Amino acid sequence: MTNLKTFSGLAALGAALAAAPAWAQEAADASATAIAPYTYEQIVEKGDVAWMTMATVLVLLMIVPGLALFYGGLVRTKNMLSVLTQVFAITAVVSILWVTYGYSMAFTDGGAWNSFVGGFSKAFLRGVDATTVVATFTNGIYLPEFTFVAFQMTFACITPALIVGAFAERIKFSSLLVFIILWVTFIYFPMAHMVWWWGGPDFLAEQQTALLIAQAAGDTAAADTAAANLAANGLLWNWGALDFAGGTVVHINAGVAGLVGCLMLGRRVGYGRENFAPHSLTMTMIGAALLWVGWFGFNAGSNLEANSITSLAVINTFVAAAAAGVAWMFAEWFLKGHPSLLGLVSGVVAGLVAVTPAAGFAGPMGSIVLGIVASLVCFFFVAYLKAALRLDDSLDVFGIHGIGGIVGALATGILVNPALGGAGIPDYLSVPGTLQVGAYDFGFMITAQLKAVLFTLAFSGIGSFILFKLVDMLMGLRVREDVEREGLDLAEHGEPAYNM
Amino acid sequence: MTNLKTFSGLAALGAALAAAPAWAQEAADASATAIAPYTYEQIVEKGDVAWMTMATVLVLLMIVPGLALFYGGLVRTKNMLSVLTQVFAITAVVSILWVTYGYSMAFTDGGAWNSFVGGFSKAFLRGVDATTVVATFTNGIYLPEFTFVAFQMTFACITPALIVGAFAERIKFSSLLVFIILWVTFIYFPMAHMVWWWGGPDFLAEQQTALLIAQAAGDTAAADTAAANLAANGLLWNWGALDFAGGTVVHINAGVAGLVGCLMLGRRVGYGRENFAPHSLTMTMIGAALLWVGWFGFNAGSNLEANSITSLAVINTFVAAAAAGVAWMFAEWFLKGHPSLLGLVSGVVAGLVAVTPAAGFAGPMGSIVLGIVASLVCFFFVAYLKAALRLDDSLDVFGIHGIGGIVGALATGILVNPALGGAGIPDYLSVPGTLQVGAYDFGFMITAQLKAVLFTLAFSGIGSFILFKLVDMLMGLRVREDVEREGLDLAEHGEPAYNM
Amino acid sequence: MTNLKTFSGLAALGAALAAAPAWAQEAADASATAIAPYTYEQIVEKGDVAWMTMATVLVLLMIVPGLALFYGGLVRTKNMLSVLTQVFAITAVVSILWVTYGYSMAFTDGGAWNSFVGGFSKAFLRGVDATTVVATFTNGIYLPEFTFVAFQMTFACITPALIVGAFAERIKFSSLLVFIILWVTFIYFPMAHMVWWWGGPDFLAEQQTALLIAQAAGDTAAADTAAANLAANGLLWNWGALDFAGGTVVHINAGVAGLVGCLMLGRRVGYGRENFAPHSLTMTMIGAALLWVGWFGFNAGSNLEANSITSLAVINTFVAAAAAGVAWMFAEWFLKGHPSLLGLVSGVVAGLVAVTPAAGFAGPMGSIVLGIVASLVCFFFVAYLKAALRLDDSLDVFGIHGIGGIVGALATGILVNPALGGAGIPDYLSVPGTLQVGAYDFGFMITAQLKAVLFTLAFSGIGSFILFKLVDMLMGLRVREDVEREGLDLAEHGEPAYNM
Amino acid sequence: MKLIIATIKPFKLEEVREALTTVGVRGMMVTEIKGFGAQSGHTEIYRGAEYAVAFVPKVKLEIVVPDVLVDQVTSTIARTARTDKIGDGKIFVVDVEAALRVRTGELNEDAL
Amino acid sequence: MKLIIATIKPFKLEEVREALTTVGVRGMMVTEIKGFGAQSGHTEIYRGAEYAVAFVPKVKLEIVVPDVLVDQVTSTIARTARTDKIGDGKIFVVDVEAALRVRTGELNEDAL
Amino acid sequence: MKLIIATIKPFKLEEVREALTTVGVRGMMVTEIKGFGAQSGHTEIYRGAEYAVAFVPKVKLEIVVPDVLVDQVTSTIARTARTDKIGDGKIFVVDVEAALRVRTGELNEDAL
Ligand SMILES: Nc1ncnc2c1ncn2[C@@H]1O[C@H](COP(=O)(O)OP(=O)(O)O)[C@@H](O)[C@H]1O
Ligand SMILES: Nc1ncnc2c1ncn2[C@@H]1O[C@H](COP(=O)(O)OP(=O)(O)O)[C@@H](O)[C@H]1O
Ligand SMILES: Nc1ncnc2c1ncn2[C@@H]1O[C@H](COP(=O)(O)OP(=O)(O)O)[C@@H](O)[C@H]1O
Repeated sequence: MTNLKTFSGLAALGAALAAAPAWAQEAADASATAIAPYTYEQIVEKGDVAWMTMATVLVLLMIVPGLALFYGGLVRTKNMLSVLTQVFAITAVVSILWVTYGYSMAFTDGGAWNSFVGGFSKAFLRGVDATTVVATFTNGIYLPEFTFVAFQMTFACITPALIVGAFAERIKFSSLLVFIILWVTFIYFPMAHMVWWWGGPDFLAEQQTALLIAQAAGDTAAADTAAANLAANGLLWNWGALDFAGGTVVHINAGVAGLVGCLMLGRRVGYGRENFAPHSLTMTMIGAALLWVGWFGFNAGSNLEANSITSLAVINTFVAAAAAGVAWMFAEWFLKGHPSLLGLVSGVVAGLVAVTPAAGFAGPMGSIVLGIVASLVCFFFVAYLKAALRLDDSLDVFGIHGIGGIVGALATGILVNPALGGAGIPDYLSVPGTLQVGAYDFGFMITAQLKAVLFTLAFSGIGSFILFKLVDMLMGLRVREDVEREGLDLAEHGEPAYNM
Repeated sequence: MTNLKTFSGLAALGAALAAAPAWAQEAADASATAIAPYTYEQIVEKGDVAWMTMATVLVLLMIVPGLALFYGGLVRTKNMLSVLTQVFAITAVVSILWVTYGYSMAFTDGGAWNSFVGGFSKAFLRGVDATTVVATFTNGIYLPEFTFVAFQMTFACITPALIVGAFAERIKFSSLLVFIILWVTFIYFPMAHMVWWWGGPDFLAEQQTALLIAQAAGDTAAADTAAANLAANGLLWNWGALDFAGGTVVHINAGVAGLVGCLMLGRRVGYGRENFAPHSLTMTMIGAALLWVGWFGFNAGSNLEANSITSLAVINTFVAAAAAGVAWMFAEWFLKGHPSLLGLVSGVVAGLVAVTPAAGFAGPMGSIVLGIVASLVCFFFVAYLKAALRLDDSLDVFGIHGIGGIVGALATGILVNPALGGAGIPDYLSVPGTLQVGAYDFGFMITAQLKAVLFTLAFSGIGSFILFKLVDMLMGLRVREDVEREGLDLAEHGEPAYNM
Repeated sequence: MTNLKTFSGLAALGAALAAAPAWAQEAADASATAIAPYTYEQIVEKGDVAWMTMATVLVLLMIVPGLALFYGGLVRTKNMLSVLTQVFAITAVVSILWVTYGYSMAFTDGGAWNSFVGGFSKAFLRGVDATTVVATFTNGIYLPEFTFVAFQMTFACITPALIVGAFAERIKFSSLLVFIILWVTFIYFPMAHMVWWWGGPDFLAEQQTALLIAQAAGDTAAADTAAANLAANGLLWNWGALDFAGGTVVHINAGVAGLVGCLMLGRRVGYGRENFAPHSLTMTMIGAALLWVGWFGFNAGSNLEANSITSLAVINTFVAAAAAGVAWMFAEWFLKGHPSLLGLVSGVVAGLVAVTPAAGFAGPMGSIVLGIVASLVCFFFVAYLKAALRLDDSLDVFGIHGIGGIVGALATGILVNPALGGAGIPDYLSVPGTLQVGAYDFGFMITAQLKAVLFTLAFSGIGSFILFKLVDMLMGLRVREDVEREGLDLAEHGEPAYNM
Repeated sequence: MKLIIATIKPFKLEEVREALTTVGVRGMMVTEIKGFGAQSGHTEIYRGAEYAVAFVPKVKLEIVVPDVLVDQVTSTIARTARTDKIGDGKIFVVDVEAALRVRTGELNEDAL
Repeated sequence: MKLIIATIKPFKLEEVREALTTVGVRGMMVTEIKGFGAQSGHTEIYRGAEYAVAFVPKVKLEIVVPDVLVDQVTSTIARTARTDKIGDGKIFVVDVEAALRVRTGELNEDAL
Repeated sequence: MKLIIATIKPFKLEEVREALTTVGVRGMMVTEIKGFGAQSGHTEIYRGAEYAVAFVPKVKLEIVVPDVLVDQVTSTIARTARTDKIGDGKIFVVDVEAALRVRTGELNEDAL
């Protein structure tokens, strides 16, 4: 059985154990006589299934109609359908890839490549049935594997859909589809594996206990196996990086891909001269609201259970978004003269992005601070730096998801600190079979988070560049200028959005 | 206690037992000595209540705003409000009929008429209170009856609302209301009874055990009673037809009624000459997305419990819709030159319709295939055959719900086969008190499904014809030509949809 | 631990006990020998957490995009963004106030002021963590406190957002924000405390048992303490007023504040001469539908558990809304000539408002009657009386939430009667540790409800008047006339809603 | 050359356009307008507030034609747009002094 | 007959229409336009991108009247539409050579 | 004074407006219209139903200028709006008899 998400204190500890048998030996000596093999039951609770099913539905609501409308409202009338179609089609295509090979690439053991990517043993969901389960973050509590497959499917769908905002109003639909298929295969599925692949609390307790027993018994071979098992997690997980609901995997990943894309496609015709004003802020408001609503499935669903941490994630997600919205609104009011709706909802989305990696780790007050900081940084980037750089990231994918994701990922390493109201670093190894709060070490945490951020920037940045280049050479990324002038709706999709 | 849905292996078996005491006798002989009366507890689990409550809410979301927008976006501006009002008003009216007599007609024993319709013993929800429960598909697991009443209420509301798309832009509002009241009373409530009325797993186990004991004891009267009880299900249920979430009851039923309606009302003024282009594909996109989102309540809610089959239904519903959307998009791209948004979402809806009867029976790969096939068949009908027949089914109720429902119902009989990844035919009788997977018999299954389809076509087709005729004679079905030209919004409802 | 909502039979009983030790003494004598101190466990069930999390999400869906669109569609194009921004910003601001001091003011013991308001002991959610719980309405069943904080947060957000409809199209955004911050602090948080603050079933059982024991032992000091504890509830709770989901706290409260506001701001420029027709009834329909959908979270979530009463509340909420919609539609058809969509959805909202205090107390048939009555009263007010009074309550906040809330609050006192299919008055004291249905006393109930209504009208009316006056003096409430003509969108927020 | 301004009922647009094509009109400008005239508008009621809308939706055609075509064009419009109900519309004729085709620079009747 | 073309502020439409009715105008065509003139438009900001919108919303009236009514109509419009703020609008007069009522075939002044 | 009526491609509006400002035009009326002409519209397909849309979106400018400016204005429009593709549009000139500025009551050329 397998599971998602980084519990880094434990990761660090696991890695330490694997690397330093001598130290572990000492620890083992103390308690060796008392240790019995770890056994456990796998309990599935209907309350968890009920919640995770709804969380899955909520994430779909974020994508369609949520994200589609949020983006769609921001483009000009003539490109409305193109954005809607892109988001809808990506969701449809990626969900099929997910059940055919994506889930397997993300959530199975990859053998020699396991640090980076899984294998194909569960391709076509082979071996996944109504009886198989996956671990949660609580010892002994499991989730039907189908439930987990469905929930994670929505993450795989939304991430590439986020990217399209960066080069909206100018990409060829056919090229986009090809690019997205390549991108999820070579970037997203591996990233999900690297950050979220681990054995689950019972597996770790079992291996840790086996390690101690083997060391006490002087059985080096068994000790090595157990140590290897303890380290058989994704790369970033082993670094000890924390990412509750996808700050790196989803937001930084998509943000960077968007940045690369908008640079490679170039600016829209008329950039800086023509009026690119949103055609319907009403649609953008609906989209932003549904993103907020659905994000509770995204963040609180990432807890995998329906317990008090689920509700903590709900509160954090609510207030971080609220604080970020208010912060952007006041910043704009003060610096640009008006509190605009677009500013308010942009702030809300920035706050949601930033709180994503922190949702179950920070406390409510920490989340408010995080929301404010992330919002102001994104505001500064989007309202000043972007213009200065003449960057035509049409709908601010990098400015909000990239920047907001980076702020959130780094802040998670700080706000997890119980001294700041955080939940603390999970540690499943000290007392196998229970979840302890590990000691907080600022230097370690911030380094782990920084490494995770930099790795994601590099991996997604370089990988996306190569894939964009490839597709561009193969079939061209951008529509002809007269198509762009007429609008993608008529030219590419043969329909206008409105006949009023 | 009562319950919904057809578990045909069992139905067939039950019927066989009732019809062939001799054969049953033999079976009984073997084990007679060991048999004790079957006893059971009725456990209600809060996780199930939580999920079913959300499923209920999701189905309402499908209707309003979902279906209302999906349809509304497709009509011309001048008829927007008429469609929205029709869908909204039908929901309101039918929900009141449901609690007053509809639930009772669908989900009580109908005495002499029990094969076709229930009785009035629970009219005004008499006898339904906070302590009564209904069976699920798992022995010993029950749902509060209020929960079941609420969930099924939404099915009764959406089915007639689907019909209005077939004759949108030309029906008189008053006549529509009268027609719908008659239609749910004489067509929908009986259909729901015929397909979904059964005793539940414990009741069957109890009666089957009683039958065996009576036979062993040679007590013919008791054996006859038990055999009769085993057969006291709805007509189509006894035929062994499988319908997980309403392929026959909801989609074929509404599709045929729509077909009859559009033929009887005639084509819209200007058909074939004027531009009937959708006034807002944005609204249609929102509607389609909410249909998809809400359909998880519809399909996975039909499992009545929050367990791994719920999640299987979620995955099937997701990928069948996705595959169908992609299939329609590519078919249109290839044959008509453009991948349109309307094509993509039409495919998604066709896939959702087709997977409805199969949602808990098929496997994910089977669902993908089903989605593709259903989508292509619907596409061919809608894009070619419909034009050739000069059929003015305004919003393709028959083309998508009728045709998609038929494909889905037949395919369910194939994809349930465990050899194709299906869940297999449920059998509660071989080992009373447990759910076994029965042997798969292609000939039997496909015949049962075909009979169910044909019966629904005939029953709904003829019944709807009579009711339309009646209403037409009484008060006329269609608005005057100048009203149709001006648009139903101003003429019938006294308002325009937009004052921009 | 703490909890919400008024169970008045019990309140009355508790108050009686506190006030009449002599009478209680007699009662005590009878059973004194057998009484042991009441002990209990605190069980948290995941099914409840799953449902309450979704209920929380549903209430947010009601606000954004629900309420924002419902209101937004009803204003003129030039004021669309202003309404959307107001609703969105209020939600964001109030949620932050809630976690900083609002929750504490509403749901902690207020010491000397406890009848009216709580204290600041939980400011910044101090002392609220993943292990603290709050009582539900069932003995022994608890909810994580985080879950309760999140659910109630959404109530605090929606109530002030409702008010803005009363003076839409003319208020200054900055003044509105200041007013709302004052209003939730001085009106809403205290009202929530007065109606919903109580000790929970186990606390009451514990104190009642302690009282009886103390009385039997003749320990007057202990008896006095226990009696005081039994009476340590909010003011209206102690009056015995029933309010399942917020008829007084939310709807009457907001309705009256709206009325005061629209009187103080004055009529819109052009009132009675210019065409104020809704700019998009499509948006209003979406909003109304999402209000309906989300209201299940609001009403059925107020049950705090996922059980059969949850489903009863779902059914009541569904059919009351449906009946009210149909009633308004027919009244308008008959009296004004057309069945309009706006009439239908206005009725639906009026029915939802009216069923709010009754949702878990009335039966389905009672709810239908309630929906019809409330709808017709609101219709009469809005369609005739309002025009006669030349009241410019732009979006009928008082006409629907105020009037509908009053009808609902009074009717709750009647429909709770088991003889009318109601659930009866809860009584936790007669048999401590269990929930009994108390005897129904019409005179007592209707008096309690009437007192609650009048108190709310007075408290909210006078309080709101003072706050509006204050803000008006400080910074002016209303925009300049040319700003009002140009529209608030461009003048206040610097953007138009549409660039089509 | 003359500019013919005609206001007609919206659903007649397609028919009129086709009829005009057959008499040799090769271009026109079409605008959606609100017409005010003898044909009265409708009354809308929103929660009891009544609005009498004085305007009805119309379509305005503007067509520049050589002098020789004026009669034929006006009579074609008049014939095709007619439903004999109030609000069928009007046709006005205004003199045009010059015309120019942007793409080619052609002038006057050559530009039409 | 003359065609009077007037552009006014949108919120003045109802008032102007009523005033014109009282001086005997029985029909007109109303179009929503974007006006460009001395009255400057507003500036919109979207996430830092600024757009100065050069145009302001205006309403254009086109009214054909018999020659005798021209002065009265223009002065009525001028009086009613006036707010003394920049952007109140303009009135232009163009000669009309012929008019026709589609429904009846009436010509020229009878057609108005 | 003359009324210059020009129909151009929508995306040229901003460019034309700027060019006209430099030659002294201080006001105009802009209307979104549907143009019918040699430039053919597109075909839309909805679930198999095909609609050939005869009209293409255009923008119509109406500018009243003193006689002396007519040539300069028309040639400026013609130059700026030109893309050498079909559908670039037309310019028509109509005589204006009178003009009035509502705000000030100024007449004729002073009113422009
Ligand atoms: N005779 C005409 N009268 C009025 N407007 C015309 C006329 N002919 C063309 N137009 C307008 O000019 C636009 C461009 O004309 P078109 O024939 O498509 O191309 P081109 O400008 O290249 O000749 C049309 O869309 C229409 O709006
Ligand atoms: N004097 C006028 N000047 C300009 N347009 C007019 C005039 N009179 C009528 N119209 C236009 O003609 C349309 C039809 O006129 P109306 O009086 O309603 O009916 P009819 O065409 O049958 O006389 C009006 O809606 C308006 O657009
Ligand atoms: N030369 C012109 N030709 C056509 N319309 C004009 C002209 N000048 C101004 N207008 C119209 O008149 C409106 C008002 O003009 P503007 O210069 O803003 O203010 P004022 O009316 O106070 O002079 C403009 O928005 C435009 O629609």
